[in-house]
This record gives sequence, structure tokens and C-alpha cells, in this order.
Amino acid sequence: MAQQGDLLLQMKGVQKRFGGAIALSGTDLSIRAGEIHALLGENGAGKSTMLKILAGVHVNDGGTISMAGRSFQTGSPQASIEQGIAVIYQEPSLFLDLTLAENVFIGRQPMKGAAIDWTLVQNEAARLFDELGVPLDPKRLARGLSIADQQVVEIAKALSMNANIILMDEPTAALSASEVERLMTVMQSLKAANKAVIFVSHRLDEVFMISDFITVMRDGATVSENSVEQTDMQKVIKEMVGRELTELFPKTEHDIGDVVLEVKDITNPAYFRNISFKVRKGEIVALAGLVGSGRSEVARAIFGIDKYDSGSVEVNGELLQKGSPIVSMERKIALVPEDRRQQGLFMIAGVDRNIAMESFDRLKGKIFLNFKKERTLTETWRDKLSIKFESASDPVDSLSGGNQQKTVLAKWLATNPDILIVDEPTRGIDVGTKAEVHKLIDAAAGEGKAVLMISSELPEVLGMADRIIVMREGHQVAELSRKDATQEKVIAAATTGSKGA
Amino acid sequence: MNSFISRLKPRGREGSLGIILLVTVGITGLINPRFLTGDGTRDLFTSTAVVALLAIGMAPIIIMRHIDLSVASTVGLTAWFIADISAKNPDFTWVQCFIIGPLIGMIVGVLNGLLVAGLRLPSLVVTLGTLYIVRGAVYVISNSVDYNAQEMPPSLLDLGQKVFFGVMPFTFLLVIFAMLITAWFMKYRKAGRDCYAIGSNPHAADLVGLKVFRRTFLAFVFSGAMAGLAGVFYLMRFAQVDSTAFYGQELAVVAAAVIGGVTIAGGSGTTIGATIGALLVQTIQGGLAAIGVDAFWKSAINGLLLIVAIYADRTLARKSERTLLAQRIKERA
Amino acid sequence: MKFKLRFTWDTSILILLVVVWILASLTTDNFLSSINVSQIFSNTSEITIMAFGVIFLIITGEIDLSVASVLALSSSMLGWSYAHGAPIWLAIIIAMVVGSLCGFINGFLVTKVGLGSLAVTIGTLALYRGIANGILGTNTINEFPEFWTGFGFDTIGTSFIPQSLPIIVIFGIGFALLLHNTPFGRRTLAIGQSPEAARFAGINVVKHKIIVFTFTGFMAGVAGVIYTFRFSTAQADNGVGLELLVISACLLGGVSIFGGIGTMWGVIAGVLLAGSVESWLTLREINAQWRTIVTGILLLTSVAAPVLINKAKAAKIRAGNRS
Amino acid sequence: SAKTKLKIAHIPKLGTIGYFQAADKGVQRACKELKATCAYKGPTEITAAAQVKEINAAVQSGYNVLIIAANDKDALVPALKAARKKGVTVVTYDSDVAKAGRSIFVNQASSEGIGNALADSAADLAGDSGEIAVLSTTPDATNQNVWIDYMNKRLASAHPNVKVVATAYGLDKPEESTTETQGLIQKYPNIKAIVAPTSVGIVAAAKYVSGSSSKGKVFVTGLGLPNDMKTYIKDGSGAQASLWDVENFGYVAVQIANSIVNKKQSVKVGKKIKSGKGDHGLKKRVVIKGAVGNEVILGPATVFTADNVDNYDF
Ligand SMILES: Nc1ncnc2c1ncn2[C@@H]1O[C@H](COP(=O)(O)OP(=O)(O)OP(=O)(O)O)[C@@H](O)[C@H]1O
Ligand SMILES: Nc1ncnc2c1ncn2[C@@H]1O[C@H](COP(=O)(O)OP(=O)(O)OP(=O)(O)O)[C@@H](O)[C@H]1O
Ligand SMILES: [Mg+2]
Ligand SMILES: [Mg+2]
Repeated sequence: MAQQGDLLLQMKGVQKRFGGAIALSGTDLSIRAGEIHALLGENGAGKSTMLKILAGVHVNDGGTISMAGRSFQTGSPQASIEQGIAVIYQEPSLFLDLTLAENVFIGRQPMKGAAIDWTLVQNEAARLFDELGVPLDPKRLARGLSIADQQVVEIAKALSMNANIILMDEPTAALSASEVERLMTVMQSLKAANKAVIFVSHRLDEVFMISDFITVMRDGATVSENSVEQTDMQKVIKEMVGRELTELFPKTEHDIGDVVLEVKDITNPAYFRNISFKVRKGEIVALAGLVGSGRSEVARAIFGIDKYDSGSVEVNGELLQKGSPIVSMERKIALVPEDRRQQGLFMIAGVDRNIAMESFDRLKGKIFLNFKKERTLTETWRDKLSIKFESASDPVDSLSGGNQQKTVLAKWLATNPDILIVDEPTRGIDVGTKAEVHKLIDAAAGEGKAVLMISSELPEVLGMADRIIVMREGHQVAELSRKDATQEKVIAAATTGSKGA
Repeated sequence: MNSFISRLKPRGREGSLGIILLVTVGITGLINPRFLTGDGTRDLFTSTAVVALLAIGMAPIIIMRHIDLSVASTVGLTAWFIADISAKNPDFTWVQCFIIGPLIGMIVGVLNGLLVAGLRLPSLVVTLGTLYIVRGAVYVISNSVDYNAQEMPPSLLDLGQKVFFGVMPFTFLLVIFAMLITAWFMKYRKAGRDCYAIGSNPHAADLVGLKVFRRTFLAFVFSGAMAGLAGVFYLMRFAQVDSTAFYGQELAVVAAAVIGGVTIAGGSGTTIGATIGALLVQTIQGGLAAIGVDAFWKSAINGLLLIVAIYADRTLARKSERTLLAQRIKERA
Repeated sequence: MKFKLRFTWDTSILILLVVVWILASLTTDNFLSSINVSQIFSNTSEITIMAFGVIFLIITGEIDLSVASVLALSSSMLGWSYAHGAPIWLAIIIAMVVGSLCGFINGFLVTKVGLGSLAVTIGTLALYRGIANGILGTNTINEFPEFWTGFGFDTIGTSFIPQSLPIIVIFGIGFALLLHNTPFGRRTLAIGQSPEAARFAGINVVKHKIIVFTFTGFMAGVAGVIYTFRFSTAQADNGVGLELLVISACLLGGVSIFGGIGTMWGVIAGVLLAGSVESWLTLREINAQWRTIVTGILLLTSVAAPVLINKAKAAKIRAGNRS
Repeated sequence: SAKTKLKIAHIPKLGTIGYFQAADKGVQRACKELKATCAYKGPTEITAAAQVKEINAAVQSGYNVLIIAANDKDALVPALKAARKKGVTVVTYDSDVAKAGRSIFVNQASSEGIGNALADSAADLAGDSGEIAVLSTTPDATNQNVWIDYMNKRLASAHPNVKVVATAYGLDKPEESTTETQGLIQKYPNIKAIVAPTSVGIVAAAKYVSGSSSKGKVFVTGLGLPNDMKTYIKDGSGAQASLWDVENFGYVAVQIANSIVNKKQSVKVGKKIKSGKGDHGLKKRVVIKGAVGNEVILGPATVFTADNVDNYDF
């Protein structure tokens, strides 16, 4: 059994490349027994990649990893588990057709003689859920579980592995405040049992509350490693971002005109209730809130991906038919969805095909598509947004995340919309590109488009929005103007629903 | 209460299938009482044995979100081979047949398994390919020679005629045996549970370090072995074989499994369900013949039955989705 | 900087086709004779016609195993209505309408009711042929006007062009344009690449799939008409087992079984390759038995080759990166 | 003029079954005598489409005689017509095509003869009274339908107490044929005989009966190969089977083709046509007018019983 403070894991100069993109360019990380070690960094800094190497999902291209003095074997999840690593991934990956209890113990079910001891499986799972303080029935199927509950099951699974090192990739992102608190208790008890926790989170207050050490990464490299006493929030942010924050949000003042989009009291009882707001010409309105607060569903409902039960949406004062993206597009609405890989792009299709997707009307003669016009369109937007690719027919899959995001923006901007809805427009893209995307959004507002922006990153919300609407558990709980808004106010509204509700 | 219901649930599917089966048998029996006699019941079991065995072999594969279309060709291959070997070795008994059959089937299974699990090729295409290759191999190797009862081991044919308690043929007894063992295995062994996990979420199966290659590979080998055994059953039942034996029956096997609640989308189903599915299909087939329904409409009724079965499955799934949504709405309120 | 050579199966299949033609004409006397070429076209005509529909369906990520049964049902309806006094043109229209209707029912069950297309079309495979059986019973209808039966078999004048070839060419060009040069085709590909992204791109996925199912049925209906006239026979067991050959031809032509990838000329090359190989083997007097094996091997190659080649390429790149 | 060297393609309904294998033995025997080249081109599916491919390929490869058992009486005609235009001689046997498609048809036996034999055998097994049933192949099989018609006529006239209660179709597959046999026995518990005028159906029915409690109560008869039926003829289930001399069938078809090509013999009704010195029994056959066109008849069927079945090997 390791002693408190023993060096458990050491990663030195770890490198990882995905095709042309460099995810890790020589990262160091040292983990000791009995510590909670936070791994911080902007989106795309390479945190998840680090964890996935430890988890055996990826193999590092270079560098050394040693565990308790011995060389660590990468490349197979099974091997990682056997070496005492347990992982909670960023996206829960449960088996929806299996019971919760079985999800916790899959591949490691306790046996009684030749058979799986189902009673023990269920009792153990129940005990773990109890420990986590969640009233989940271990015998129910995982299908239909909320994201938060799925995350809880993942946590229970990691605990059950009795591992020495537990990797948690944004485990709190989907949890409510009380669930976060319980998780922290669990983490404390793991620490007391001399295990190590590597903890990734974008919620800095949490990080400072619980961690012992903080490693900051930027652009795939380690910037600093400090014990929590040696650093503070300001310093960490500066290390994460690597430059002055103001550069990131090139917001300019625009004339704000008439109301273009008006949402009146829309309700879909499963996701959101009584949402009402207006977006004007030239205005950027942000929807803020925790993950799972229902912001994306509101955007989907407006655009017509989902239906809503009551309420209405008006565009330029006229009612918008619900449930039809085609009609919404005719009414000049564009939605840049939150998940660009699943929802925004056709990953195996070329950049040109993707950009052309929403603009067929302008690309075709009577019946057939005009390939020349298509090429021109691609070139136009490549130049406007400085999208980097080698050939227009390259599948977008081969582009870097930022260029993928720009491609999604390009295809929707090409439709010249009046209303631009962007959901997490900078998720997973690097710092430089982020600023460019912000510039694009600002420019769109400058051209007189009404912009509705959903973002989980508070600085982005505060830096870009003219007005901020805060949602919590499907309810609209606050509306703040640019000059009133502060980080504290938004967080308070998003977590406790203070002000309104 | 809640947990009581959820405990019943996995069994519920097989239970309701069993009830449907009994009702079907009952109705047929009402119209034609001879259907329920010892002979009638025995005939039902005898004629279900081959398809049921194949459905049991296919169930784990479908549960893993794969499919094996090559089974019917494999049945043809083994049946012909065993007849051929027995004809050339008159001292062969049923014992050799029961050993050789599964072995030949496993060769096809290994081929499928390597291609599907090893290269991660789509099983639909791979097994469609081996369907042709194996059938072609029977054509070529057999050179159109066929075999009859007098060339087969009498002990094998006798065994095929053996009936316990007047209603339970030896072959179907083996089917029940295979069904129970696989059902137990799928429920109580890690390897079995892995099949459900792999079919439920293949990506996550990789992430949690399940042995995806090994499980997939072995499932195809198992299916091949069962197809080989089914080839022996085929001989026991028909006592004749030519190179077209069991031609084109693969979809009937898939249909039996699907009617038995093994969902094509993977992740759920049991070998007990698959067996009941096979019995149900055969009951209706036999029932239609016993009632004297025009042969011309038989295939239409079969097709309709399959669609109704998957529709029922879908409706059940929808219902639980709706319950979940209602629950969610309550939470959000 | 990065040399780009994207291996696509549909280009390779064309090369393979040419190779087969060269080898075949070297090893047999009359492979490239006008009669043989004409027969390759006419032997594959139903498969080609059906493949034109099925390719769209596979590209959207669905599958239709019932096409051969739809062929039989529309053929039976053609014969039945003609035998019951309908003029031949009306009978032909009825056959095509029946085909479209069958396709529509498949589409409805898959999209609106939400059932898997593999299971549904296994069901309708039995259902449609069963209905054909029920309608025609023991009857076979063989008396069709000379003009039409000739149309299914004869060549144009003294040329090698079978009379059905122009239809195939017209459909082929039409569908190739539809798939590659129209928004409809682009949307078809898009749905197969990502049904969810397609929804966010404002594509009515349900409607689109129903349309594709329906015209797959329609094409199977057309194939039913051609089959009927080519053999001057309308009966319930016309075209038994063709469904797997149609799907094989599509896969051989580089259509991905997972959807989203496929070209029309790949499929045409695929059908012609299968037809040419069969004709070559027949001319070499190799047993029908062997041809079954060759079909299977071609099919396996069509899925395994791209994977193996890409694997080899990835390994090469990895080796290059390290040095 | 010099004799044309025969190049014969034998295209049976299905290449893979014993019946046509037996016929091909006769084809080979005749070819050896005539020093002709010949090839067995059996398709792997029992469809007209598969046969059309074989016909076209054979014509192209320079075959000048086609010996065909047709899967469909009309569907092959366009292809056969085209072949004949190119000077290919077409002789059908076993099952015919429309007149335009062939020179002559070698009929296994007169349809009436077969129908009568079936009726007599069934009546014999049933003890000349009671219920019997028919298990046929596909519903649209021309031969079987004609034979069954003649059988019914014969029963009506010669065995008025024997009643056919049902006709089932086993589609020439063991699976279906067995299920249909079970169905017949369940639905009509009083039947005394099952008549299966198909070589696949008769084996399936005999196998089922011999292993069921109906053994000794229900008897099977029909058309079947002696090798297929030996077991059931001898195992006490009392089955009978009859069939013409299949091997001789192929032989005669080839010899008649030779007579047409090389001896320029006419196939007009009433003419005698040479059928080879190896023709079992006869050396010449008379052309008669058949149901479709001109034909010759192979000769009567042999009834296989426990006494004689061991003398045959096909
Ligand atoms: N499978 C992959 N293929 C290609 N590029 C990848 C892959 N996974 C990650 N990347 C890229 O590697 C870089 C690091 O990604 P990683 O997921 O590790 O970031 P992260 O720090 O976890 O970000 P976040 O806070 O958004 O989770 C990013 O640029 C990302 O786009
Ligand atoms: N697959 C799923 N199954 C069950 N519930 C889900 C699923 N996906 C999302 N939800 C739930 O739907 C609600 C709204 O989620 P959504 O992701 O739209 O919120 P959001 O505020 O947009 O958050 P994010 O920042 O992640 O986009 C949440 O309660 C979430 O738990
Ligand atoms: Mg991450
Ligand atoms: Mg969201």
C-alpha cells in the first residue's frame, strides 16, 4: 500500500499527435498518493488527451510514463484498469440496455462459483449509490437516465474498481450543487485512503476548494505545477490563457435596432418552461446557465428541431411555424449547433460539400448544381474566415477543431441569416481561433444580424453579450444587462436561481 | 413494488412470447384437434429443431449488433459432408457425426469471426460473402452427388427417430439443453454479459476494456458450430441431402430470433426467446398446413407475422420511453 | 507537402472491370463479340435497374431486402391485369404503381412507425412474394404482345444493343445526375453521413427516406416489367433471390453499407463487373457452381480491400512520422 | 455430306439433383458412342433465368445441340428461337417448351400413362376405397398438374371409391414437403395413401411416415428414384415408387438429336426415328402428336417394389 506522498505516477515529455494536429507537445505530470490533483487549461489544451493516454485509449507518440517506478503500459484500456487506473470520461459511456448495477461492474462482476453473483452485484451497486447519496435503483436500465445520473453511475463505476488513481474528466460539469458536494466528500475519502485523483474542471472555485496540486496546461504543454497554497485564481487564469483576457473578446459597440426575434412563453415541460425574450437587430444576447439547464433545447425549439407545447416564436413580428427547420431557414434563421461533429458537420464529406449544404438555392440552375459557383462559394468563405485546409474536397474530419468550427459558421453565414443562433461556438477550439470566432460573431452583429449565443464559458458570455439571460433547470431565472453583469451574479443565478424564479 | 416489477421485466418478454405461443397452439388445436395429439406435438418439435438450434447460435451475434447470414449455407455444407464421410466410412456412428458436424461449422465461423472481429468489417456484408462462398463450395465439392437414407449411419437415423414420453424428440431435447446452457451462460458468465454490453454500446465496450475481438470472434465460431450441429440435425430429420440442402433459409432463422425478441439493434434478447420465436414460426407454419390454408398465402402470412412482431417490440420500447419522459416532466416541474 | 492519394474502391473497380475485359477477351474467343456484350447487358438489366434505386437507399443508411419480391409482385400484377383484359400499357402502369406502393409501405414502416429496415424488409420480402403467390396461384401468364416480349430480348436492328439498354442508359444517366448533381442527391448522401446533422441542416429526413424507399420500389417495379417481357412470363417466383445480388452489386461498386458513400458509376461498374466475370466464366465453361464462389469472393474483397489498404497506408504514415 | 461433329450441351432443370445426374449418365453414354463432345451445364437454381444464361453461353461457345429439361415452358422460348436461328438443334426432355422453341420433345411416358399408373398404385395401396391425398411440387409445375388431372380421371373411372381429399404443395424442398405431409395427415386423419408425383416430395413424405405412428396406416407412392426410396420401400412402411428409366432418358434424347442432325430424319408425326442401338429395348421410336407439338415417348415407368428395387442404381 502506497504511503501518503509517495510518487505514484510520472509523465515526462509526453507527446501526442492526431494527424497533423499536435495535441500534446511534451507534457509533464507527477501524481502522488493521497492527493487530489487538478489539471487545468483552456478547451483543447490537451487535458482529455492526457487522461485518455493513461486510460489506454490513446498511445503517446513520445515521452515516458512510469507508475510506481515501473514503466507504464499504454494502449489498452484493459491494461490500464489492471494497472490500477479508473476513468470517468467527459462524455458518459454507459450501456443503455444493461442495469445500473451491471454498468458499474461490467467486465468485473463478482463470481460465486462458476456464475456471476447477481445479488452481490446489486448490493454492491446499491451500497455505492448510497455512498454517493443518490437514490438510484440498481436494477433499472441505464436507458433514459439523465446526463447527471449517468455521470453518477460512471463515478460509482470508477469507485468500484478500487483503483489507485482515479481520473475524472469534468465530472462535475453535469452535476447539481448538492451532487457536487457529495462527490467532493467521496473524493476526500479516496484521498484519505491514500488514492490519487486527477481532476479536470473548468469551475475554478471547485478546483481551489478541493485540490492539493494544480497543473496548468496550455497548447499541449505543461505551464506550471504548484501546490494549491502556492498559487491563486488570478495566476492560474493567466497561465491558462497565456495573454491578457481582453484580447479574447473583441466586442465593439453597434447600433441596436428593432426586435427581430421574439420568444413568447415557450414551454416544453421536459426541458424548459415559460421562456420569453427578445433579440434585436445588431444585438448579441447570451443564454447562460449550467450544463443541462436546457439552453440548447430552447435554441433547438426556436430553430424547429424539436417542438414545444405552448408559447410562440415571432420573427420580425410574424409568427414562426414550429417544428420545421426548413421554414426557419426560409425566415432567415441559422443555428450553429453545439456538437459540431454530430450535428454541425458531415465529417466524411468535403469542406466544399459542407459549406454548400445550406445554399443550394443559390448554387443551382433550374435543376442541377453549378459546381463552379460551389467552388467560388467555398473560396469566398475560406478567405473571409481564413479557414485552413489543403483542398476543398478534403473531408472536414481532417481539419483541426477550430477550422471545423469555422466551417460550420461559414455554411450558416453563407445563408446570410437575419438571426444567428450559436450554441457553444468556441467549444474545444484553441485560444487564438477563439478570438477569431468572437470577431466573426461580433462582425455578424455589426452587419445588423440578431445574435443569440449560448455559452458555458462565463468570460465569453460577459465579454461578448449585450444582454445575458440566465437559465436554471429549465427556468429563466435572471436577465442582466452588459453593464450590470458580473461573474458572481451570473453564477449565483445559474446555481441558486436567486433573482427571479 | 417498483423493483418487483423491474425484476419481472427481463422475464416478461419471454413470458408474453410463451403466452402468445400457447394461444397460437390452442387456436390451431381448436380448429384441428389432431394438432394437439402426441404426433402433432412431436412433429412441431421435430420440425422446429433445426431452426431453433440456429436461432440459439445466432442470438448472441444479433445481441452484439451483428448478423450471420452464412448459417444456412453452413448447414448445407456440414449435412453434405457428413453424409459423404459416412457413405465412405460405413462403420461411422452418430458419435462421429456429432463431432465432425460442429467442427466443420466452426471452420466457417472462424472465417467469419476473423473478418468481422479482426478486420472490423460489417458482418452483413462478410456473411453475405461467405453465404455464397460456402454454398459454392458445397456445389463444387459435392459435384452434384446426393445421398439417401441407405448411405447414412443407421444409428444416426435411429437417433433422429427417437422420441421421449411420446412427444419429445431427441433432437429437440438437445435444443432445450443448448438453450438452457446458453441462456445460463449469457446471464451468468462475464463473456455472456459482455455480448450485451458490446451490442448496447460498441464504443463504450472498447473504452471499458472489454475483450471485443475475442467475444465477437467466439460468437461467430459458436454460431458456426451450432450451424454444423444443425447440419447433423438436418440429416437426422430428412435422411437425404444434396448440395442445395437448406438453401435460402438464413432469413427464416433471423426472423425466428427477431420474433423471439432478439432486437436487430443489439443489446437485448435471450436464447430462450429465440427458441420460442422459432417454435412460434413453426406452429404457425404447421398450423396453416393443418388448417389447410392455401399454400399460396403462407409466405404472405409469415411476412406479416414478422412485421407485427417487430412492431410489438417497438411499441413496448416506445411505452417505456414515454414513461421515462413523463417521469422527467414530473422532475422538472 | 502531404501527397494526397485517397484510395477509393469505386475507381479501383473500374480498373478491375477493364482488367477483366482484357483478360476475358484474351482467354476466350468471343467475349467482346457483339452478342456477348449484348447478353451481358441484358442478363444484368433487372439487377442494374434495381440497383439504381437500392444505391440511394443504402446511401441513406437503410437497406431493402424486398426488391426481388417487389419485382415478382409487380410482374404478377402485370400478368394478372393483362390476363384480365387490361390493355398492355395500363398493365405496365399498374405494375409500376404496385412497385412504388410496395416501396412506400417499406418506407412508411421504417420512418413513420420507426422499425428497422433490415427486419421490416425481411418481413415484406416474404409478404410481397406471398401476395404474388396468392394472386397468381398456379397460373403463369405467358401471352404478351410480340412487340413487348421482343423488347425484352431482341437487339436494336442488327446492332449488339439490346432493346432494354436505352432504358438502362436513360435511367443510369438520370440517376447519376440526380445523385451527383442535384440538391436531392446531396441530401441523400448527407443523410447517410449523419442523420442528425442532416436534421440540423434542415433536411426532412423522414420525407426524404420515404421518397427514396418509394422510388426503390418503383425501380423494382420497372425491373419487374423488364423481367416479365424478357422471359415472357409473369409468375410469382420471378426473380427469387435477386435481392442479395442487387445488394452485392451495390457493395461491389463501392457503396458503403454504413451509408453516406457511393457513386453511380461505381455501382454500374460493379454490376458490369459481376456480369462480365459471370459471362467470362460461362464462356470458359466453368461450372455455375464456381460462379457462386466468385460472387462471394468479390463481395468480401469489396469490403476488405479498402480496409486493408487504408490500414497499410496508416502503418506507412506512422512509420514515416517516427523517422 | 460429312457428318456434323456434335457438340452437345445438356441443360437440366437443376444441376444438383440425383434425377438429372442419372439422366446425364445416359447423355454421356450416347456421346461416347457418337464420339461427340458434351457438357453438363446444370444451373444452381431452378429458374428459367438461370437456364437462359446457360443457353446463350452454350450457343456462343459453339454448341450445336441443346438437350434441355425446361424450367418454364414459355420463358426459354425467345432464347431457344434465337439459338435455332443460328442452326442449333434443340431437343427437350422431361419437361417441354412451346413448339417454336424445339425440334422435338422426348416425353418420359404419355401423361395419361403416368396418371393412370399413379392412380392404380394409390388405389392398390388404399385397398381400392377410402381417402387419399396428393403432395405435389410447386403449384405451377406443368407436368405434375397434367399427371394429377389424368390420375383423377382414372380414379373416377376405374376406382370410384377412392377419393382425393386434398392437394398440397411441397415446393420440391424437404422442409416444406415434410410440413405439408404432416399437415395432410393431421387434417385428414383417415387418408390411406399419399401420392407424390415428385422425386423430392415422395422421399420427404416416405421419411415422415416411416418415422411416425402413421407407419403401416398411411402409404406413400408416386414418382421417385430407386436409390432415394430403397430404404422406405424395404423398411416395412410399404411405400411404392415408380419411375421411367432416367438414364435411358438422356441417352435417347441425344440419339434423337443425332438422328435429326446427321441422318436428316424428319420429325413429322408417324415417322420412325432412330434412337440408338443402346436404347434399352427399342432402336427406333415413333413420332406422335403430343400436347404441345411432336414428341416421342420414352416408355413405361417401372414400379419399384421391395422385390426389384435392388436391381436399379440411379
Ligand atoms: N481523436 C482526435 N482526433 C483528432 N484530434 C483530436 C482528437 N482528440 C483530441 N483532438 C485534438 O487534440 C487537442 C486536445 O484535445 P483535448 O480533448 O485533450 O482537450 P481538452 O483540454 O480536454 O479540452 P476540453 O476542455 O474542451 O475538454 C484539441 O485540439 C483536439 O481538437
Ligand atoms: N441523452 C440524454 N438523455 C437524457 N437526458 C438528456 C440527454 N441529453 C440531455 N439530457 C438532459 O436534457 C437537459 C438539457 O440538456 P442540454 O444539454 O440541452 O442543456 P444545456 O443547458 O444546453 O447544456 P449544455 O451546455 O451541455 O449544452 C439536461 O437536463 C440534460 O440532462
Ligand atoms: Mg476535455
Ligand atoms: Mg447545450
